[in-house]
Amino acid sequence: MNHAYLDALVAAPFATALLVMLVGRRSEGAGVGLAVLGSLVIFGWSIPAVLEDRAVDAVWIESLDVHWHLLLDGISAPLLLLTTLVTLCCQIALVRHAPDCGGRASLAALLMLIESGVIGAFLAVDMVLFFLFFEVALIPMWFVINAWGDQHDPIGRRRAATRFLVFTVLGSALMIVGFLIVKADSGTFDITQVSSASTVAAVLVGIGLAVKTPLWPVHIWLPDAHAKAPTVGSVILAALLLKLGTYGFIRFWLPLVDPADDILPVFAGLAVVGIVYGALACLAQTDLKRLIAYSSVGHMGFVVLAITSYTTIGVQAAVYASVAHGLITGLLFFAAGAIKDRYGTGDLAELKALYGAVPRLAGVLAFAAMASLGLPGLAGFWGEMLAIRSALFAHDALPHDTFVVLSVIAALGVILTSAYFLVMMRTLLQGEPGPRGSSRDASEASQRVETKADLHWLEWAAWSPLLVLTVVLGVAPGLLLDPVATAMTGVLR
Amino acid sequence: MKPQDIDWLAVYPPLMLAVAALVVLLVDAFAGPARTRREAHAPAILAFAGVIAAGVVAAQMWDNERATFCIERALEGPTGCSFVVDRFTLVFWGIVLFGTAVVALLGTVALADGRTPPGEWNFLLLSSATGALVLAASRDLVTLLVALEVVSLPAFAMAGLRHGDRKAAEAALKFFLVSVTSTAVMLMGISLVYGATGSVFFDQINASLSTVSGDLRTVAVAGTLLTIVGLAFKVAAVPFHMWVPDTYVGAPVAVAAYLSVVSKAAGFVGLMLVLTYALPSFTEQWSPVVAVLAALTMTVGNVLALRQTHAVRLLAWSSVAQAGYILVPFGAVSGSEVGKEVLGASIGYLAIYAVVNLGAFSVAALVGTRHPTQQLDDYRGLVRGEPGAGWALAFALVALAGLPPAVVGLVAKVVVLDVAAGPATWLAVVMAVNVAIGLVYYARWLFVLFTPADDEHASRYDVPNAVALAIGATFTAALIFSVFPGWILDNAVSVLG
Amino acid sequence: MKWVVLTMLLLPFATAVVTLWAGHRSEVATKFLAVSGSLATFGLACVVAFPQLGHADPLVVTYTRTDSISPAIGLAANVDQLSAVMVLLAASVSFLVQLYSVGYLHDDPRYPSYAALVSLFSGSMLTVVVADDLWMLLVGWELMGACSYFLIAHHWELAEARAGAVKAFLMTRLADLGLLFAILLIGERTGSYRISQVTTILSNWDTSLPALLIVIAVIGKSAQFPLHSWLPDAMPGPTPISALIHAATMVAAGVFLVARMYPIFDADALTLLGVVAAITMLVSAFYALVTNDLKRVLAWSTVSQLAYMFGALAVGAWSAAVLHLLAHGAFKALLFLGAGSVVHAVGGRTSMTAMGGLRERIPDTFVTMTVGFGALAGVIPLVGFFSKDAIVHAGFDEAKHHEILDQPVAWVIFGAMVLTAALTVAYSMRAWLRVFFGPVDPDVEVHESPLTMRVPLYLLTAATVFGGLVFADPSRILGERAEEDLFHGSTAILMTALVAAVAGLVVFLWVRYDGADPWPPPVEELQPPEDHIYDLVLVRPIGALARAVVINDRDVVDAYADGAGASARGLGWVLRLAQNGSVQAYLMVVVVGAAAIAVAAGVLS
Amino acid sequence: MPLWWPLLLASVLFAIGVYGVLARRNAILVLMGVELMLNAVNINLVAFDAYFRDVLHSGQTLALFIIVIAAAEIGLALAIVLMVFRTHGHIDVDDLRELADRDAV
Amino acid sequence: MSWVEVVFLLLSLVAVASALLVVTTQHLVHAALWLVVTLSSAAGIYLLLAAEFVAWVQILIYVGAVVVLLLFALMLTRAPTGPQTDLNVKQAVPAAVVAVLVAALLGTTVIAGFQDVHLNLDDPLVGSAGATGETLFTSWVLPFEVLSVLLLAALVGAIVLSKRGDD
Repeated sequence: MNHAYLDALVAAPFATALLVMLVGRRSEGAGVGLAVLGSLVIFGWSIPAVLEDRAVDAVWIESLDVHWHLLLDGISAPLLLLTTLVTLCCQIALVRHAPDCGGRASLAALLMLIESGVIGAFLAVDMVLFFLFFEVALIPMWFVINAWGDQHDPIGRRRAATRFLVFTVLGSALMIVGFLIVKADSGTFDITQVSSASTVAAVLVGIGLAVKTPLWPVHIWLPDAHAKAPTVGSVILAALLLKLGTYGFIRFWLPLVDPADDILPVFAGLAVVGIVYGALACLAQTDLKRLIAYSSVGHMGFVVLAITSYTTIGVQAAVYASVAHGLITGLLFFAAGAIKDRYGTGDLAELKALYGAVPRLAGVLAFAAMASLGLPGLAGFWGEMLAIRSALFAHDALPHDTFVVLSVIAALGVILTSAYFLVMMRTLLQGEPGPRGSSRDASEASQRVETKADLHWLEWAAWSPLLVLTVVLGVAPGLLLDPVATAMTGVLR
Repeated sequence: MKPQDIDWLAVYPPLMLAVAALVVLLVDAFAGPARTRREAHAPAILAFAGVIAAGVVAAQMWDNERATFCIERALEGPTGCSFVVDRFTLVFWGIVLFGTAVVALLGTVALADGRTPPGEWNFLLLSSATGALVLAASRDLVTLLVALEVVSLPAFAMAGLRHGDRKAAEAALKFFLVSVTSTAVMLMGISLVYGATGSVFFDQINASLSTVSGDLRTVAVAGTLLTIVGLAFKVAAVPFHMWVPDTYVGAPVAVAAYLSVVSKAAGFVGLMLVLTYALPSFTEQWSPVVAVLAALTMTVGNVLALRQTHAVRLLAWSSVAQAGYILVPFGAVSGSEVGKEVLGASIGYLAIYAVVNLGAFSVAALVGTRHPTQQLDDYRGLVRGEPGAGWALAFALVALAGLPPAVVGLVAKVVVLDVAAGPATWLAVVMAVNVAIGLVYYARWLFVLFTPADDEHASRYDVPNAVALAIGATFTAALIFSVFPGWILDNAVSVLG
Repeated sequence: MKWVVLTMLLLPFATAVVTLWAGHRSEVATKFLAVSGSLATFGLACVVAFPQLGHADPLVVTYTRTDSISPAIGLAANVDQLSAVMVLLAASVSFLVQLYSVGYLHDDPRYPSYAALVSLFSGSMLTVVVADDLWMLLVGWELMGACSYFLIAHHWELAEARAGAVKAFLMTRLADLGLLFAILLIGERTGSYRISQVTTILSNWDTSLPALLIVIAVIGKSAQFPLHSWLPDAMPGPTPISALIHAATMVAAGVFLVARMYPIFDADALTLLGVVAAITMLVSAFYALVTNDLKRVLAWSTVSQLAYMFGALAVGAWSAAVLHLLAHGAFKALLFLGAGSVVHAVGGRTSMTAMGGLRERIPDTFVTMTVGFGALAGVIPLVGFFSKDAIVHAGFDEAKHHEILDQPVAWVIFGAMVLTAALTVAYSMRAWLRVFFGPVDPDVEVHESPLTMRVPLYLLTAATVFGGLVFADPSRILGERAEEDLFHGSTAILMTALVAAVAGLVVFLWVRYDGADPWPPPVEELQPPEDHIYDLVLVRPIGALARAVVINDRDVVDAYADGAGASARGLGWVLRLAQNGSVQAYLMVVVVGAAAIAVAAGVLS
Repeated sequence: MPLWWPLLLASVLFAIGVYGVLARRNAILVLMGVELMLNAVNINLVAFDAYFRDVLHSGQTLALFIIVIAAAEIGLALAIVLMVFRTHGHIDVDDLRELADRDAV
Repeated sequence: MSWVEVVFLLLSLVAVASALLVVTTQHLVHAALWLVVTLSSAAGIYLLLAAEFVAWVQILIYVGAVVVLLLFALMLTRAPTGPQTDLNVKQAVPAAVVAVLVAALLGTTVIAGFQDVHLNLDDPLVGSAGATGETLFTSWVLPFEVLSVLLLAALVGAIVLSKRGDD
């Protein structure tokens, strides 16, 4: 049963993808419908994941000692549910929103492929298997950006897609080198049996994951990729693919790291630089999607900071913040995409007073922004609060003063985060309804903010799970914190 | 010294290829010019049959090692055998025979222009393949050298066989000149090795090399490294790679496929034989050199492939880069023995590379029937217009790049990195960076395949059966190995027992 | 009772959701839901609060706990006397504001979101006051900030509303970090986040740093120096919101927090609090004196009065501070709602230059606001008189005996209190005179407010007039924590004299200058100079830094990515030059390569 | 006779051959350079064979094979050269540059 | 110095000199003729080094066949009989430098490696054509057979390449 359960989690999206691709050749609509149905079934199938821990372990490539080893525990289960849910939301979103360039069913199929890879990566505990699933999502995502991305800027989207691909592959290639060194030292690819590794290995794995997460200064692929990707692509990228990095840090990096080494403080420092840097970059952004993208750099900085504290609370914080970021940033990107659909642009200089033009959509965006800036009572708060807490009281072997300073800077980053979201809301949602700027052609400018159709029920359907969960997780943090603590028993030195 | 007893079963496969070559030549000579397409394909079918038959015979030997043409030396030292069929040999025979079969199939397209005589072309192909088989079984420098020449000489002719083709002629001449020069350098190396050890048999060379010292050691090392040169030329390692793009582009696509797989495999088998059996005591000397060659090779191959718009030239540079990856394990050897994981990694990678690269070339050959210019833009809409070929090429490119869903390519890279990580971590890191660079051009091509063509009909092809078979075989093999990568890798690692 | 408390907490949130949902479906239903929801909340608040007044044991209940992190985070309530009175204050003012808003915003299309936010606001405040778990408190604390942000920006067409909202949110949130770190330290040092436990196990842990951090948080939330300027800037929000923020929720929460956590405050924290309070009360009173805008005058007066409460807390007058908070809640709500009525009457303008001579035109508003101003100025026997009197007396006591603070500090605080009392009278009189007396502007069409707006005024007037009765026996509501006797005749006489003197002076000036503004501001609308400093040292550098980061990302970080790509391509270009087709060039490379390898042989062997 | 005499001769001849290969434009002259290199190798092999008194005559045998291979190579090479001559009208190897890497972007 | 050594030195001198002429002469045909001299000198050296069989094969195949082939090729490519000035590439100087370098490297290596070793040419050497032939057909029969494939392939290749495309 366990065997079938986990295998099916990986295989079902893959099979759905193939089916959708086949059906989609005949009828796009039927293909997307099938994708919705499939992702709904997979989501349903994934719900029992919270009930018990499960594992599968079989030899896969004997000569390399690679095992088909999947493990579902308190760390992977929340991320698994996030994956199936967000994919479902994206598929629903696709029902209403047909990309300009067509190929909706193919897009749906690619999303299912990505889901397959992401689920596999969240379940794998064999290092090579993780690496493999890690890579599975790349090519489909690259296609998603390259083919369905910003239709106004073919060169830019190709550049963004390629940069995404190259950066990620470079990172994961370094990561696998690190894994292989671990294997050479400890004789196994099974991370649950690894308790130490050489510094080189830890650094290489860390760099690889840092690219994916992304950590400053290797975040540079992210703004472009997010900004140019289609809406569902941005959602998947931010909500799921970035989590591969943070999950990797938790599952595959922490066991390799010696807290007495200098690695943790260095990564913590980079994370904090990322927090401040991302926030500052957001303050000066003029494009909504780029802004949200940079906000991810900051949020992921909190996650990594939490992980580098080398404490169970840190890991709890990291998982929490990861899931919360998945929900909230997914919502932000959905809203940004909806705005772009309606007005054809995400340029903050061209849009304003959306409270008046599309009040519900604007309200959702405001809600998501509030959640993202870490308002207590919403999901975004607990992860970042606990991250600061874990850094303030980091592991004993870590330099205490350094981490205190880092946690204070990170907390100031929270203020900067609030600042840029408020600035964004001020320019985008508020403002005089009249035309902005005198030089701009008045009729064109006023068209920009004309009242458009507010949220469609399908959009509500796609977004409401994220909305509801954002509140639920904000009110009941225990839902996520408890299982992680159980799973972390005995992992840290 | 008594006349040798010859183990005939062991020599059957090369012998069968040689006989098949003769049969092809004779049939062609007596049958007269072909009148139909079927008749024109007859030599290819014969060659294909010969290869299959040789393969069947070879498969009989998987579980029992055979050695023949041995020298019995009454006095001292190990017994030298010139011809050994063990798993190492058989894995290479597999690669060579598979490659030859596919190239024979592709030849039907390449020769369809009527300017290339199919009988002679297939004869030369089989002759060259015979040399490759002997090469894999050889265990002394003399046989190795002769076999290497048997691989090369027919290949020169194959490259230039298209009558009146300026580019083919130029390609053949360049290939020839670089090849013979490299061979001369290699021979100088062999002569020095012989001078330092007094033998040409691998095991005897190994035995005496481990005892030489002083200035004679310098001679031995110089000989060793110069010997590698000729083989490095064959595998197209930098800096002996420069003929590769010119020759691949100038020669028919089928010949390029042959050079990039079978001929390259022959180079690698020679290299592996020499390094593993003859020179293991000099690992400290050759391993760093191989490591540098590997790093240079993959880097040069990849950065030069970045800008290419010509599909075959891109594949040429890609094959240079891939050769770099295959060399990596040998750049990470330490101690006085080449471990089985080193050998297994290189062989495994080579085998996988052979399959997917042949897949890519098969589709390139097909596209070449309509677009001899072989520009990347000619591949637009291939997935939609010709799904079989399109998906096969897409899969092959993804495998060459080393990404899922082409697990086979990814696992191959992991296996190679596995050997390097630790003993030569810097090399592993260089390779990791190169994998990322390589991705750029594979991805570029890949995207073209999925971009809709301006004219839907432009991407429809009249696919000959032979090419369909070649594409199907390589694609199927790649798919199967993607699901069960262990089938290839486990066996590759087992070659040293 | 456990579940009544929870219901009381959840009801405003439910009201908010339902109101929002009803939104544009039915105007009447929305209004009904909003008002009845807050009325029900008020009813529950009475049920919860009244049993806790006087000498009752605190009601401490736990709903859930998350044990997987240590110390555990939980959902827990703790209703003691302080909470009880705060619950009453918050719930009642919220109800009155909701009621008032029905009239005030009768044709505003954004009423649904407004009403929902008001409900949310009161729910957040209730969460803060009954929370036992510090994290729960923080949740309510910051939710209030968010609600105030949205409500201040209610008129988001106005640039100053947008700016004021952002400023309010950022300043308070910056200070909230103090609370965050205080909570973290408290949890780490005591092993608990429960207020009921933290405040009772004092001997074991060092409370100094957390107390200082809480002071920082309070400075932001209650708009104390140097984070005081957001409160007047929040005035573009609808006037009822100002009443809510100033009287019962947001800024009152700061005073409440200090009162709640009072046991952990040591001399250091109280000194900081006292000094900040002294500076704030004076500075803001001066600003109130020279401000033209009626609502801004009231806002500055709030800042000043809050500082009064902090001053009281600093000198140890806990119950005086709490009672002043209650008193202030009543009369400040009255003043703001009255001001709303005035603004409503003169067609939405808030500057006092647009007012004048209104006493006959809006008599109800005139009477009620007069009571409010009187209470603010400390006129006997209004409620403000008693509470201020108690505070000033406590200040004098501390200055004489310096039991908590250093003596100079205590004297400074006391001096500031007296001076502020005088200034308060002055600006109250000035505002009162300018609004209701003086020349009438005949062009302005003035009309009295509707009943829904007047009823809250009457109720609050009653509270302001009769609230002083509480001082007869404070222990009836605050239990044993109340000082025995809060009324001191000597201070009362002195203070009354002071009030009379200053009031007389103002009236004299008013008559002398023929009804002209006795303290005309130097500019039409005064912007505190501190704002320029913030702009100079914070806002601009951060803006510049942000632009620098973007440039850096594009030209440096991006450059390494681009550079890597370009150099790979460049390398390809260079190497391609060698690929010139000349076979002899190729051969040269072969031979040189071989020679290099041979040389390597010499080196390696 | 010291062994290094013939070895030095071989080295010099080899180098001369290298020069011929690198410096000559006419394809046939380039081939002559290759022949010189091969002959140098043969001198080495024969000298070593004599030095070792190799009972298997490995050196001599290899030298013989090299001679035969060289002959075969020359035969094929001349065919290729003729082909180049037919298609290009000259056999100047330095002037055969149609396949240079030019079409890249 | 024995007569063998004297003859060897003389032959060496001739070989080197003629080889230099091969790569420097301005006449194509002269180059072929000088190559004959070089190859013949080499054959002489083989004889001195007791490689009788190799020497005769050298004469037969190289001098007899290869050079004739080369001359044929020269004729077929319509090589002018007079001197030509453009026989060398422009980069002849670097080529010369490389060649000198190669000579120096190889020379020093072998001299250093074998400086104390002497060839004993006085004892009877088993270098007769018969002895060599016997080992060829006993010990080296495999490469010999493989060589036949090579020769056949080269032959067919040469023929098919030389054929005109139109037949």
